[in-house]
Amino acid sequence: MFRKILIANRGEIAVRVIRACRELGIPAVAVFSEVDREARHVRLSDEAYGIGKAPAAQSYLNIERILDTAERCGADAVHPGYGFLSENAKFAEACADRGIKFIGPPASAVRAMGIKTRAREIMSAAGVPVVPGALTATARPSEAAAIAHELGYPVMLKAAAGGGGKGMRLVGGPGELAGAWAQAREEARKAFGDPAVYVERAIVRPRHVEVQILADEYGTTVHLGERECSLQRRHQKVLEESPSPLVERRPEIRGRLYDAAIAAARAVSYANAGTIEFLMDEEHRFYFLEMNTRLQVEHPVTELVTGIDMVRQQIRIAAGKRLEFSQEDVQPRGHAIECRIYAEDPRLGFMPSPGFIRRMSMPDGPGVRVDLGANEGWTVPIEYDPLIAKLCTWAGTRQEAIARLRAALRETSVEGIATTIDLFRALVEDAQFQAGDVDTEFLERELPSTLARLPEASGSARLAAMLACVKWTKEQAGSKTVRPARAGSRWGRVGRRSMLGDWSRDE
Amino acid sequence: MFRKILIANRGEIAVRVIRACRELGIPAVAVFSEVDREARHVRLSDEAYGIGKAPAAQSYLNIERILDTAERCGADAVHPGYGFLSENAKFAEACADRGIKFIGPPASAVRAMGIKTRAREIMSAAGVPVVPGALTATARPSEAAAIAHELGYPVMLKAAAGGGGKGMRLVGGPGELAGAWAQAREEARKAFGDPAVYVERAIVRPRHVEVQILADEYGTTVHLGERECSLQRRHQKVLEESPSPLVERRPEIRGRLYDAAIAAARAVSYANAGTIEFLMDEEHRFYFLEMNTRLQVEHPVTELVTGIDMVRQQIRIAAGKRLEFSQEDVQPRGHAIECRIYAEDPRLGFMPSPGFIRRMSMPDGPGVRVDLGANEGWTVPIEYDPLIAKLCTWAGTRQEAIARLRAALRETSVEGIATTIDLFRALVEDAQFQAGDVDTEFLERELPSTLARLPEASGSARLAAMLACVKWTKEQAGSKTVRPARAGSRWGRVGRRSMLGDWSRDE
Amino acid sequence: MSDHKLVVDGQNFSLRTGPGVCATDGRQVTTDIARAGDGLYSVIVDGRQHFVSVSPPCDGSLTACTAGLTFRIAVVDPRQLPAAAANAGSEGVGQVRAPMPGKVVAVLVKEGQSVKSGQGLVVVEAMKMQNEMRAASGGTVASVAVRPGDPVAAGDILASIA
Amino acid sequence: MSDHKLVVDGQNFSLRTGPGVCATDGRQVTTDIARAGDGLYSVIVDGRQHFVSVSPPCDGSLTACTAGLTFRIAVVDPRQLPAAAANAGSEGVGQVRAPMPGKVVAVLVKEGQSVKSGQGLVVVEAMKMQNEMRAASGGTVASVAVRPGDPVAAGDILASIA
Repeated sequence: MFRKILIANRGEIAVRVIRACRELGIPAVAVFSEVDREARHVRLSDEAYGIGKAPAAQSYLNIERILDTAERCGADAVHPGYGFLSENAKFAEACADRGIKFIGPPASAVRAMGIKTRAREIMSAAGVPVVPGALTATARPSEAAAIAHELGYPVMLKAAAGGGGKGMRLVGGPGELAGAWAQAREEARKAFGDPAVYVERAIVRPRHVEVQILADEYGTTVHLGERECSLQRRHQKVLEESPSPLVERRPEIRGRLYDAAIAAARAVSYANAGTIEFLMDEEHRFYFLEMNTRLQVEHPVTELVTGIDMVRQQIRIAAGKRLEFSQEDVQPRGHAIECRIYAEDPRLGFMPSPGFIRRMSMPDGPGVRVDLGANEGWTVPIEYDPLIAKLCTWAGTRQEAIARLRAALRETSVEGIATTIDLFRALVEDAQFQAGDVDTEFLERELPSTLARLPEASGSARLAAMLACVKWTKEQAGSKTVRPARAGSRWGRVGRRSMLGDWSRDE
Repeated sequence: MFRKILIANRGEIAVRVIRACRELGIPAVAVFSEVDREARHVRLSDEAYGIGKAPAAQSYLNIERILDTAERCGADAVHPGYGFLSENAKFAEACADRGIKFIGPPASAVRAMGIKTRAREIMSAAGVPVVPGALTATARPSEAAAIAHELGYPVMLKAAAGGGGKGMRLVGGPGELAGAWAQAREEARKAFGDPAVYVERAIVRPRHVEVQILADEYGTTVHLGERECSLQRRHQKVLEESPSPLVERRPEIRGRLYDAAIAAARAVSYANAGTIEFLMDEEHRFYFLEMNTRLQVEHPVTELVTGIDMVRQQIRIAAGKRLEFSQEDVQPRGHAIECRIYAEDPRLGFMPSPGFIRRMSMPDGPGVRVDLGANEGWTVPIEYDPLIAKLCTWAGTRQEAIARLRAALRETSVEGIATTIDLFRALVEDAQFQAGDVDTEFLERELPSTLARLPEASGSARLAAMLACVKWTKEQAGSKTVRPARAGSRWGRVGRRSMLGDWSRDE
Repeated sequence: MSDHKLVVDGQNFSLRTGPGVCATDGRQVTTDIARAGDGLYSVIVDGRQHFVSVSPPCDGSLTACTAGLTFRIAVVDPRQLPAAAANAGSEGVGQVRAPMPGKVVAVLVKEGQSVKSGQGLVVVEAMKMQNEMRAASGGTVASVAVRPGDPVAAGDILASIA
Repeated sequence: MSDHKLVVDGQNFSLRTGPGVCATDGRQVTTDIARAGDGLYSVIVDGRQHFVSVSPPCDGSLTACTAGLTFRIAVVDPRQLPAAAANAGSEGVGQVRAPMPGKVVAVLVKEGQSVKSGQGLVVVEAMKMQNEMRAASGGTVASVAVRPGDPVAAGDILASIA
């Protein structure tokens, strides 16, 4: 086993990996940028070292600095978490060059799956269904138009090097194609340094279903069941569950789905943890979307139903151990749901809301798992992704897991910044969500009516709130200065605004 | 189902019941004494009402006041938690008189199991093994001496009305009998208003193993496996696990143990949740100890391995529902351990340590369950029992559950009062505990050597602590006043002291 | 007894408070308020307890949280009523403010330039996402208060449209 | 540079601190301390970060917690050294103090009464448990400071033995 593991990440996932290391008896080393000195992952680590300034390029993406730190503190393995360097083949290779084990798949698998057109070719050859369309990028708009015509509109233009929603355009008809093609290329060039774009048939109202796999370095590959992640905003997941409510209703799909996932992993000689993402159309046909060659944000729902600690398995596999269980040992139990608590305001189109966390309380008790990446009295930095906590519930059935989630959300609060907590409070009351009947466009389509489902306040609670505010105001009048909230106003007056750029690829 | 449930309790168990109510869609009403106005169970309830002064007799034991509150707020059921009124047959009857459902067993079962000699008779008749000894109380010391002579020393004198270690005396030989008999009677009279005492053979180095049962009101009784609770101080549990490491090693015992538990429950026409406690001797023979006719503190370990929400089942059963699963559906998975975080100082013989909680942090993440009954910035009152939180870990194996517990304890801290956290930190390093090889006297016998196993500090951590203290002192010199800690010094200088009285019966 | 005017989530309320009682909507109830920490209150209304957390004001409103509910409450000081009303009316009409802390990555307009409703003015980046702040109505750019690279706090004025 | 004497869990340490450095045991290391809240510090020693929580003093010692470890640390002010030493020597010899807050339920001795080592003096109840406070050594009861029913705080003197 490893002597010491450096975690090249921050926030809740760094905390998650620290715990797995500690349970294996391996000291866990955190790294931090200047603004993260007091961050939760730093507080909970065994050792922590500064690696540079706030912008990620100068710290969490600084390969040399990270590997120097690993050498200096005697770490013989690095866990990349998700995002940042986790799907960077160069980083995996740089680790190998220094004799440090990269806890993840072989660089070749990372590279093969990183180029979407290449991945489509490999999957196609392995018999894994891909969305109908081109296997290679199109060099000219006329070529794209010909493919689109053959596929039938609507079609989707996608960046070959892409992911995370960037360089993607939905094209409804032939008239829109040329303009969309130019825009997608420009966006892809900016985001990935590669303008290549290819054409796929657009799946209408798709559902996102993915299969978790684990493979050891001796060719043994098992799946840990599926997850459904159809609740998204900006092509980014917001709520995930396992098992998929759709697959539960159509169990005949399940075997084929798992077989496809295992075939996909084998096709790139995969080792360690990975996820094969599929889109499912309205006729319940599924198509390979992409493979994430790393730990996923939503891995806890799989852990809750299977009882298997995935990060522990990742570390064991990287240390050259064989899988300690077989496919038959994987026996899912019950249902789990994860809510991503983002520092974003769902009422303002998921506008970021970094800032000072004045007060925070998270639920505990039966069937509740929280993976917290922030602390009360800490300032959520403006530089990184907005995930501050994950709230999961588990119960024997999906209906009970939702009831438990509703109860847990009642106990969840973050004061000082806007978060997605209220969105989840509204979602658990939504009939379509309760029925498990949502697609990846549901959230953006139905958000206003969903948010309107927030529970009403009782008159007694409102009166108590009013009395407390009168009392607070009197107390302040007694003292000298009234300090305004430190940061992160959700009430700032703005003109209309829209999202321009988008998330970089970290889920 | 019920319209509204009043929880006649406080602390972590009131919080636990509030959650079960909420998940069933039933409003949960908390009650509180004057010192508990800001308590966690009050904060998390749907409604909360004051019921009197701090001493329990004037609030949490005040049957009239509690039932008046239930009527006034429209509650049609009462959950008693554990301790307080939970095993008070008169309370169960008073509820029935007012048309309020008592969420627990029939008053007749409570009464039958409340008198230890009566319970022994019933169990004996039902074929459940009891500790060899008298089935009835002895009126004269000579009679006790005759029985003791026949059983063979050492013997145990126990209060007939008793429980919780009161009115109990170990007698090593005939010379000690008369004195011990008088003392036990006096203690029993004081504690229970009944001096009756009976004689049992003393089990040497016994282990405490108990079986959880659930029975509906239509005669269906199932067990949810066993728990081992051999780690005790003053006959009160400190750490519990499921399954029992002893029973795991001797699986041939298991079937007989479960049969005995089911027979015990059926013998008193039991309904709702109950626990049959057994002592196990060095030859692994087990003997009925007592039946707890209520929810136990340690129910979470059973919930973690079975996936069954016991409080939910309690409420369903009380509402007249049939059990929704059969014995075959109960399929335990993995191993769970519970640590009771008491406001007590293990270094001072478990001296109580109520007071102001200056800072507190609890672990979260995979396989960790916390049931918190206190808050940062809250004062643990001097009037009630010292349980402020329960920390449980679950994992696939006992060894992994211990590793996870070690990691979780590293993240657990309560500042301002002394707690048992350090005791658990030491215990997870103890070879005997790791081997699952402890009896009920282990903790008191081995405490000093166990505490000596606390992990050593690194020089770097010590230096950082020193620098922080120097900095703190400078800051204080800059400001005007130095406020001492508010309460709960663990460092108060005392002469030698001993425990005199003991716990009232609430586990 | 003292009288208070409050605006709760945009709705006006009158509240009369006295020792142990308060009245609103013509209904009088018994009350008891205890402080339970910085900005934390235990409020008993007609025997029923509520735990309320009050956060300092933003844009003149307090945030009060209780039992999973959030209220925006402005306690209006009677002496300042006309001023507050005037202020409320004047605020925000032509000003474009930063809705969150971040960094200005682009300024898309110049002073004196005429803009249409919905036209992008300034791009602010936070948490790896770029947000374009747009004009709420057409007009002329009266002033631009920021330059690319400037850090901005929530509520800072970015530009004004006259 | 400034010099400090500290007592850490009963052991004496000398510490010399200066800007960005400190020395102890003849070894010099680089340091950086940032305040992270009330009594919270981020301390970097030779590049390695430690998060330390400091609690106000009890009996003259601070409690410092870091990474699951607890230290009792007394920072000795050099100007008060003799006084502190004298105080440390005199304290607690014949005084019996309450180890925790609670309520006096019985006083077992009277002033002037002679007591043996280990004899019970006062019974204090807390959290439903009765604790008998006993004499650490034999002597005469010089004073009894409490009566049955009195509430006591941690550290309050219950009785003195001369």
